[in-house]
Amino acid sequence: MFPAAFEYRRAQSIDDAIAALAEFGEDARILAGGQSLIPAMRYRLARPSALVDINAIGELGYLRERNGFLTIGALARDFALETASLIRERYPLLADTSAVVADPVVRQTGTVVGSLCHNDPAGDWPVTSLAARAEVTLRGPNGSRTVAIDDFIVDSFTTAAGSGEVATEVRFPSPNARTAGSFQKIERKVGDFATASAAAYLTLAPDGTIGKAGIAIGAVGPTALRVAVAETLLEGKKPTKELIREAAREAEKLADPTADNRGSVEFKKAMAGVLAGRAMTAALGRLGVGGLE
Amino acid sequence: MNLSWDGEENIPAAKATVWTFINDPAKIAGCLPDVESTAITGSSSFDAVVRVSLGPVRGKFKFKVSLAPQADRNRMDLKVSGGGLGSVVDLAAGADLAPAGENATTLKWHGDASIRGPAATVGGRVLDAQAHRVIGTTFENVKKALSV
Amino acid sequence: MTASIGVAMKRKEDPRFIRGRGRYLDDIVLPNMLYLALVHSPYPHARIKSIDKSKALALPGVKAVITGEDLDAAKLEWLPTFHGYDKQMVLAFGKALYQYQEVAGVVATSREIAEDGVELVEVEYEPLDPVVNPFQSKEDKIILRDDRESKTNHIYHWEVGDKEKTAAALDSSAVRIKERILSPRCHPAPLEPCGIVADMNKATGRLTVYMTSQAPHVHRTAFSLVTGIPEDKIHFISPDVGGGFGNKVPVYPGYVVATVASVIIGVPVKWVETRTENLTTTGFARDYHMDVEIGATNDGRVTALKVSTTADHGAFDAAADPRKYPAGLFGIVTGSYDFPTAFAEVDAYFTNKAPGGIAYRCSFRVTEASYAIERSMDILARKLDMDPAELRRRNFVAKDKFPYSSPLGFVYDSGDYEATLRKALDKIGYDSLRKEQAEKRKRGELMGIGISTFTEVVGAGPGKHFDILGIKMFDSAEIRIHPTGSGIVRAGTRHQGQGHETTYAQIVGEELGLDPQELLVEEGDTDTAPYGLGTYASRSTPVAGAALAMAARRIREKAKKIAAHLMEVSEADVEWSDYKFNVKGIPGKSVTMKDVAFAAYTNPPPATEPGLEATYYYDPPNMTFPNGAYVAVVDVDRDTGHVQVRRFLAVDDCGVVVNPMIVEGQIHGGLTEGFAMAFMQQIVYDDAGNHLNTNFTDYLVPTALETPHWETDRTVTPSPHHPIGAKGVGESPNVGSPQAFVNAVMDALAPLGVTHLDMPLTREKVWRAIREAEAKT
Amino acid sequence: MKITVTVNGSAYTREVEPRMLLAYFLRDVLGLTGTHVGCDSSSCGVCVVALDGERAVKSCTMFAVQADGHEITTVEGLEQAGKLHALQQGFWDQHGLQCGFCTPGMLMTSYVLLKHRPNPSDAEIRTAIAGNLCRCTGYQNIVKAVRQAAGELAAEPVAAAAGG
Repeated sequence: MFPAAFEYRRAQSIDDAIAALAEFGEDARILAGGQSLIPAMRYRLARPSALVDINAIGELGYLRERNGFLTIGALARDFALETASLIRERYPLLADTSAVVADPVVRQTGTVVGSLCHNDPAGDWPVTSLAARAEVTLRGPNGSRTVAIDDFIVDSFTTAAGSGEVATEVRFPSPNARTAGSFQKIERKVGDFATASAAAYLTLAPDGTIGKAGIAIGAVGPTALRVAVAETLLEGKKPTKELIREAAREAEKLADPTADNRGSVEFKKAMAGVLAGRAMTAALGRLGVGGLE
Repeated sequence: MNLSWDGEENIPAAKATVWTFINDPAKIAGCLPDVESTAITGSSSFDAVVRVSLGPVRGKFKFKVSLAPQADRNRMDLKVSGGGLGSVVDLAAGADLAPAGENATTLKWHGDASIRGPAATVGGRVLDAQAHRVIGTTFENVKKALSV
Repeated sequence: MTASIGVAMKRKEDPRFIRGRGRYLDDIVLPNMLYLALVHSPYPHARIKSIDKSKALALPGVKAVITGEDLDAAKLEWLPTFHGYDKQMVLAFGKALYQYQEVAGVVATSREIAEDGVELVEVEYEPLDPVVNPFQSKEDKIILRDDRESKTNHIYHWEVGDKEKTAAALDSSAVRIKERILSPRCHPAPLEPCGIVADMNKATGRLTVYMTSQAPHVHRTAFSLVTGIPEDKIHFISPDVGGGFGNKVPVYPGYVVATVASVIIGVPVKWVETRTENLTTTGFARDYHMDVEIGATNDGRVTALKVSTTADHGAFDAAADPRKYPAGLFGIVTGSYDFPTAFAEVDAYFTNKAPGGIAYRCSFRVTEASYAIERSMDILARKLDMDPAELRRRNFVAKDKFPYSSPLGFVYDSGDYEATLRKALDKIGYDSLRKEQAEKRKRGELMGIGISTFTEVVGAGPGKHFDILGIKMFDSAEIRIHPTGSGIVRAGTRHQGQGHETTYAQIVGEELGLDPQELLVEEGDTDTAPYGLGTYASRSTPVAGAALAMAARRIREKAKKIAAHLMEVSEADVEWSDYKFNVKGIPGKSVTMKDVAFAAYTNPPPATEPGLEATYYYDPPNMTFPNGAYVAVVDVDRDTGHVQVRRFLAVDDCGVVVNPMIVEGQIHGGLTEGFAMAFMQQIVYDDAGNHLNTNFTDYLVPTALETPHWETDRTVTPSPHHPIGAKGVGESPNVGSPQAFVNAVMDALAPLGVTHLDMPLTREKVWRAIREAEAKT
Repeated sequence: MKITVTVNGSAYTREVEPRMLLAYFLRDVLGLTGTHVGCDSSSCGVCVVALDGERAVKSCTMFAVQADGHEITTVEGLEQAGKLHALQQGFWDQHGLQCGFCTPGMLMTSYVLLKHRPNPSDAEIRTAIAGNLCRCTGYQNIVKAVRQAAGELAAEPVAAAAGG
């Protein structure tokens, strides 16, 4: 199957890309990894009038840790995170996620920022980004702005990015020694979208209670969902099996999936709960808090 | 794939007013979001071309809409058939009106859609979101139109 | 020379494949070639009110748009189906009968423009209510096929065995089980899609057809019958085939439309299906709803078997079954067990689904039958509270009973079921696994062990019983030995990865004492290969393999004369041993086949025809009955329903093994497809008739990560009637394994009282069963 | 538009439509038919090639125009100076292929894997090839084949450099 015809422009810089978007109008799309866009174009579900290819903008491929953030450039591929020791050692939540996105070949081309911009309700990065409270930087004709992930995610396949804007990077707060996370996902097979997924990102207070909690679930609603009730439930409390069970129940309650080949509403809700629980337990495990009572 | 959605609008207008409004194809057509063109084809039917623009998806859906009022049950049934993007959409929506006091009416709506074709299997989640948005916004617009 | 058979010889076909130099259908590019793309019906059942070609024809690059009306005018609208019970539309004509049915074809100068053209063909449909399952079809409220005289959706009733005796035996049995068991609709989905390049040469009047074909000769005959072009004017070439598994046996509308286009326009036309077309329109497999009843004594001796099947054949009866066997070899359903009496019946129905019913990596309907009996034996074991291995042992056809006449009409050639099962249980450590399971159960953990001791029937088949389009199911071989002792071997089969280029050379090498490396094997070209029925139903080694051995023996007979002449002794004093001709009683006096080959051209005996070649058409006296004992060990996650296959052991008995490396490879592949069927792979239609698995994102083919590690072993019980004692193996693992997986999961869920779940055992299905069971307690 | 792509060491300049997929550029335009196409949804991996020797990419999910100025290695580029690449030898020795249709993609994915991980465990091999489907082998012999190749490349670093 072959895409409908389109115009192609290779941008040499971000400004170049912004100018091209302005020139081609709202039916133009940014081409980064293209691992969601190109298949959609082959089925002629997506038919952009023009593609603005940013792959030549070499400097966008960075993964850098600076002033309290890990910043991931628009061309950083999932594979880069999967293999970087910095990520494996300091950002296990991101390492988890990068290792289960799509399939291992697609991950060598797909980008983190592209996945966030695509904002598929079953995507993995939106879930992790909510849990870890990431921020997305957008640049447009009127300069650049940074948007908290909760505001960036607007609706299914819809983000706060304006049609003339380019998402240039996403940044994750750097964890302290008492912070860890985990991403859990059920997929029918490698390469499938999640049947359900969950991410937990927990910071322990010095007294051993949970200081800050980030809990999110995916593939069980119009977008990835923050389980705020579970977060407040956890914060300030000593982690126990029962506490995690309660928090997981909140995830199950909040989940509002549609039935499809991947499963019924009932099953997906239940899995959202199970996975949220497993994510919290795994995150605590990484903080040396195991064998909970 | 088969989809279904529900919604409710509380409209600050008497039931009779709302009823007359939703019986008029021209008025309903005017409430569709992102409409490119509409053509009234009868006392209770119209054609519409709606622009789809969601994430990677850009295109047009062509719909034939027919209204089937059931005055005795205070219910309006809409049959919507058409499609685009290599898929066929058959949608049956129903709106039940109930007076909510003097000058207010509750409009409870329900929609069942079947989406067929390759686009449906590849872009199922996109089409689901899009169809939900079209039908939801339509009834929101009915409310807006009657709120002034 | 040393032995060729039984040697793990590296494959002769691999050097081109590992270099990317295989030649598959889509690699063929001819001058001025045009491309075909197809328009499909979005409706499962709809009247076609009008088709407007004008916009498509107006698109620059579009050369033709072909509809069912055009084909009907040319008398090319209807295709015969293999067994001749039905005919099949090429393009939807009057009515579309299933979603994605081909409605029109657009021929253009590029692949892209052809698809642009497809978007511009405007078809007006009047949707009709669909019939989406055979039970609804039975009611005959909606009649699908107005083209047929009989106004019913019922296609045929077929039965075998003693109905009354079986009913009586069931009634008088102390123990009875009954279960409805589904063998779900699935699709072979080889990685290479189906395709064709049709090249009508108006100058020579000859049609050359390059096609993804498992049976090029049969396809040539079919094309001749349909088009009226004399068979000598049709040249079929089946290039390297990227997997078939039964998918590339039937003739599909795309083939016909491309051919018609080439005949009309006079240039080559290529059609390569999309993955969506492959999954939605080409031959599906199975979709058998089987009601199985078994009677037994209290000590677990089976007394009777009854199987009543409702079959969903889709919109046309395109099932690839021999004429006399509309339900294929389903009679193998008594399996490895000595049933005193049995009865099987199949009723087939039309539905608004794609046609098919092909033999997906199995002999005709054998996977269905084997699944039914092996699942049911486990259900019976549960009812008797008996170990499933013990129940099987008590009922096996005993070693000394072969050749064994089954109550449903087969004569099993050979087997030692007891020994094969024993080997499997010992090797996997059955007793300690049962101990481990008992302890896990105390802790509430779900661990299961599943057994399958299946018997397959392959190598169709005796010409007196089996034919396709009336052509007897023999197969053929031609061997030519060159003066210097190398040679060319041709057969009427067509491999799709089975390694014929290697194994056939080994068979001939063994028979003639020649080096397999110097025997070129050629298949798939109807101008050069002898007429054969093709490669499917595990028939290549049983039938073509036998033909090769027999042709080689013909050559040896003549060679013996030449050898005698060379050694100046009488033919009676010459014997063939140790891969050369020796003179009886005179050690060291011998000539090799190489010597003989040279003499055959340079110094033949007086009054002997020069040259050294032979052809043999082999009509097997019986089929072969490969069998095996498989054991699966699984662990089930209570929270998610996830099944982890911890171990899987396959002990196969496929008779004499030509190449153990290739046999093991075949078993790995078949087990993987069996695993896929058991856990992921299914074609589902919703109640509105929508096809829900239209590409690889929803039709789930396991990756290296889901696929378990396979353990294999074998026993060898040669087939007494096959020239080299081989039985065929490509399909055993696919036929034998699904029930081992399902039996293992049901065994794991036994403490919860779950007796049967239909494949595929998705997480949700298992999770739901666990939840419902827990809710009860 | 006009693009110049270096494939297996030779530069090719061609005029292509932006919508032409890299897989079809290699197959239909350059006649390098070792790279196959088996699906439309980026699922099967029979089209995998190496981009700049560093990334395994599904060439059915990349446009030819994106390869402008880049180096592509296809299965045809693995054999060097008449010597099979260790992976090709491994697939042959270990019966890592049957119908051969997935083989080029499997080889190229493994080729890139060994560049990043010269000595992968069986589990790492299975993970790395999970974006490539095979219907014939059940993967087990493919894992063996890659393991053999890793061993050979480790033994002779010269051969490791070969193959682009």
